[in-house]
Amino acid sequence: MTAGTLFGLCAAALIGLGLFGLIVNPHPLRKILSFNVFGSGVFLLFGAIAHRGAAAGMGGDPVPQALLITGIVVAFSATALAVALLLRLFDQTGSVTLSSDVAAKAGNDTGAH
Amino acid sequence: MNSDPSFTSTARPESLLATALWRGMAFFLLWMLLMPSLKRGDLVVGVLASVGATWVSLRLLPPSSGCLRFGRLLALLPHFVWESVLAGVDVARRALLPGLPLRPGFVTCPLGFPPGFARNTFATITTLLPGSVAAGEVDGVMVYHCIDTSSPVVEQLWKEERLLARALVAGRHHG
Amino acid sequence: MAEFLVGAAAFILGMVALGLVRLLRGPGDADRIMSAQLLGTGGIAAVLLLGTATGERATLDVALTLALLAAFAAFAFVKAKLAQTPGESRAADSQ
Amino acid sequence: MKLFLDLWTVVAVVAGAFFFFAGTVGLLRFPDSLTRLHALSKADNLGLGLVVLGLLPQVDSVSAGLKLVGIWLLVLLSGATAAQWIARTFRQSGTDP
Amino acid sequence: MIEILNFGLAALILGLAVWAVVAREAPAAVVGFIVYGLLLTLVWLQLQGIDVALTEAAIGGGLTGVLLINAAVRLRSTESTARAQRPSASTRWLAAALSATVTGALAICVLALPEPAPTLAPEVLANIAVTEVGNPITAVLLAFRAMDTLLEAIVLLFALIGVWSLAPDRAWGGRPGLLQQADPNGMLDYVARVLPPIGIVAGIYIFWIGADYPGGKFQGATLLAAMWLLVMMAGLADAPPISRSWLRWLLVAGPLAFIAVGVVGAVTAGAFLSYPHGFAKTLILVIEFALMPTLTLILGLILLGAPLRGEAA
Repeated sequence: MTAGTLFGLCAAALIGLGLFGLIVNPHPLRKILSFNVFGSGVFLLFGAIAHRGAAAGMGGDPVPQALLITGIVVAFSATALAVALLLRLFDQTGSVTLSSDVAAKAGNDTGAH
Repeated sequence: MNSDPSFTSTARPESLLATALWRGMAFFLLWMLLMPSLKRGDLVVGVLASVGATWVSLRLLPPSSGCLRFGRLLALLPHFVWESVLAGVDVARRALLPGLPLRPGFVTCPLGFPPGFARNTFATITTLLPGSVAAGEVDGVMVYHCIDTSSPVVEQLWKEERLLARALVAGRHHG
Repeated sequence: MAEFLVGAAAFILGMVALGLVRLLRGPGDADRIMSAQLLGTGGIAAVLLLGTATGERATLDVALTLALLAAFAAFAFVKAKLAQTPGESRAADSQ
Repeated sequence: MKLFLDLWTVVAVVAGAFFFFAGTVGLLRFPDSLTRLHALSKADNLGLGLVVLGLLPQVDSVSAGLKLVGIWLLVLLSGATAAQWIARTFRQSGTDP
Repeated sequence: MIEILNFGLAALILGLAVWAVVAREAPAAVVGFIVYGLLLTLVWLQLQGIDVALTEAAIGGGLTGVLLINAAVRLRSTESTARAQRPSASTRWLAAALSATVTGALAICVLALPEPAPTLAPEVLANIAVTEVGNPITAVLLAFRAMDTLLEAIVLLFALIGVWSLAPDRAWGGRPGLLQQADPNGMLDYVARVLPPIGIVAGIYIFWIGADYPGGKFQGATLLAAMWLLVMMAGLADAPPISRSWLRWLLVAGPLAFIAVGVVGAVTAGAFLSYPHGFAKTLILVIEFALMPTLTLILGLILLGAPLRGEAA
């Protein structure tokens, strides 16, 4: 099995794992973490395909590799924004639940004064 | 904080310019090591990087905070490399041979170095030596965690301190 | 020679990966950080071995980046913990 | 000469791998966290040092060799400082000295 | 031998991903994720993507780890209530089935990829001489797909504005992050004094070498941002108040220079972001030098989070 195929299959499994964690983990931070696993799986899949495109003396197709760098940096900024939202929610309400009735109750409590 | 005067009085007044020049040269050497190229553009960016690094280092570690004497530290290097090899062998023996004694605990070790750059450097170097990991300080006295408290750790540390006092010049004040 | 270096990289990675048992078992967070540190050092060794095996000089820059950021997570972690427990923090120490 | 240098590489890299092995055993076997810290801060730093020493004859230029040594020194600095920082936190939050 | 290494890496990565998803406590999961990022760096090396490996080492191993571990420790008290809200067994089975289906479908796609693989590498090689840069990745990022890179810089800026806009009203315009206490005898202080100058030289080197060899502005800027964060973490410098005009100008300088070069291209070479003949390398360098401080500031500030303190603090 070539490295491209092996890590391509590995990437497919990572995407599944990340998706699973994104759905079943109730804590938002764990959802962010799962989302990052999901994202790295997508990047790895992209990278495996780039690796198969090795030609003209290059180890891989440079176009997807360059887009991967863009992708990693954008994924980082999305993660940072999500974490900032989460910490703000925590500072405001003292909890991080995404369940709407609990959140509404907490919001009313802080809105009262 | 009563420190042995012999550790502070040796600090000769370093002029800002001389320190800046020395450090700038060191950073440029680092650049040449990373990028051994003599093209004009590469050299210009290298000089810019060294100037930036020197400026930051002068702000973070002003000359008054103490200095290293590189030549003397280099002369001590074989000794410390050998000691850290012994440290690795020591830990490996204790990990792999179940029969060896393991008496972990804390010891306090009063040092002549005043708090600051020189003492932190000493603590970092001694953390790599056999049997001791520096673990902060209590009331200004260094505390070490030892893997075997029955061995003469403090005497060993004092010996290293005397050696290092030649290479590390403590600053006039904290930082 | 390249074959030997790759083998050594695989062996070292396998060894430090065993240390990940500490990541699973803990008991404390500090033990987990320690196993991450161990893997960081082993990972740098593996990068150096693989880079030398392939003769690709740029891998040295990857190792350099890893080395500069090696203890970053450990520092951030301890810092965050200290910020969480203001009572017992540095009061005992630096008077 | 080539044979001698290759032999040097093999010996040093194998010795380095051995210290990684010892560090892992220490991390798994030592009874408390602070003792485990010793295994971490000494054995595998030495392991990396020996690997670097072994790779020196295999690189093509002096600057690449110095870069290898520089990477090792950076890891030593961050390893030793992180170990002290963890040890101090332990001492303050856990048992008394 | 290389197969053993690759299989081991794949197995380790999968194991750590499982750990990051299922571990009981968030800090433990985050430490697992940091190790995962480090191993991904090795995978990128095995896939011949050294530029990507550098990015992963800097961002995946460095900045993301710091961001997540900080959040995990701060949110520790919320974990037990969250655990009580675990979805029902049927939901979990459904999620598992869905994930397995996605994985299966992707795996089939991976195995059915066309042979020989389509690639743009020859095209890049044929046209790289026009750009006068030696690193094909940099050529793609700043010449062939420059629009993506411009939009990326703008996305980063928007993310930072998003983070800032989460500030409480009283702290708007103030300093981001918590005030860090300086601890002059501590080890963090020591590292934060010794390491940053070395990191600056290394970061600028990684940035500069990117024109011809693996490296570039993102990786270099990440290193510089990490050093800046280290100094701020140790309490040796405070974050600037976000209302400062020099800060805001620097934040938009990179994208503005990029757009300006694009407009120059539209006038002289007939299309937005195309470079007039013979000036490609100069203009690429202009963009790179303008983007470098912008990226460093954005990456550092985005990690600090929303402003929480007034200017005086």
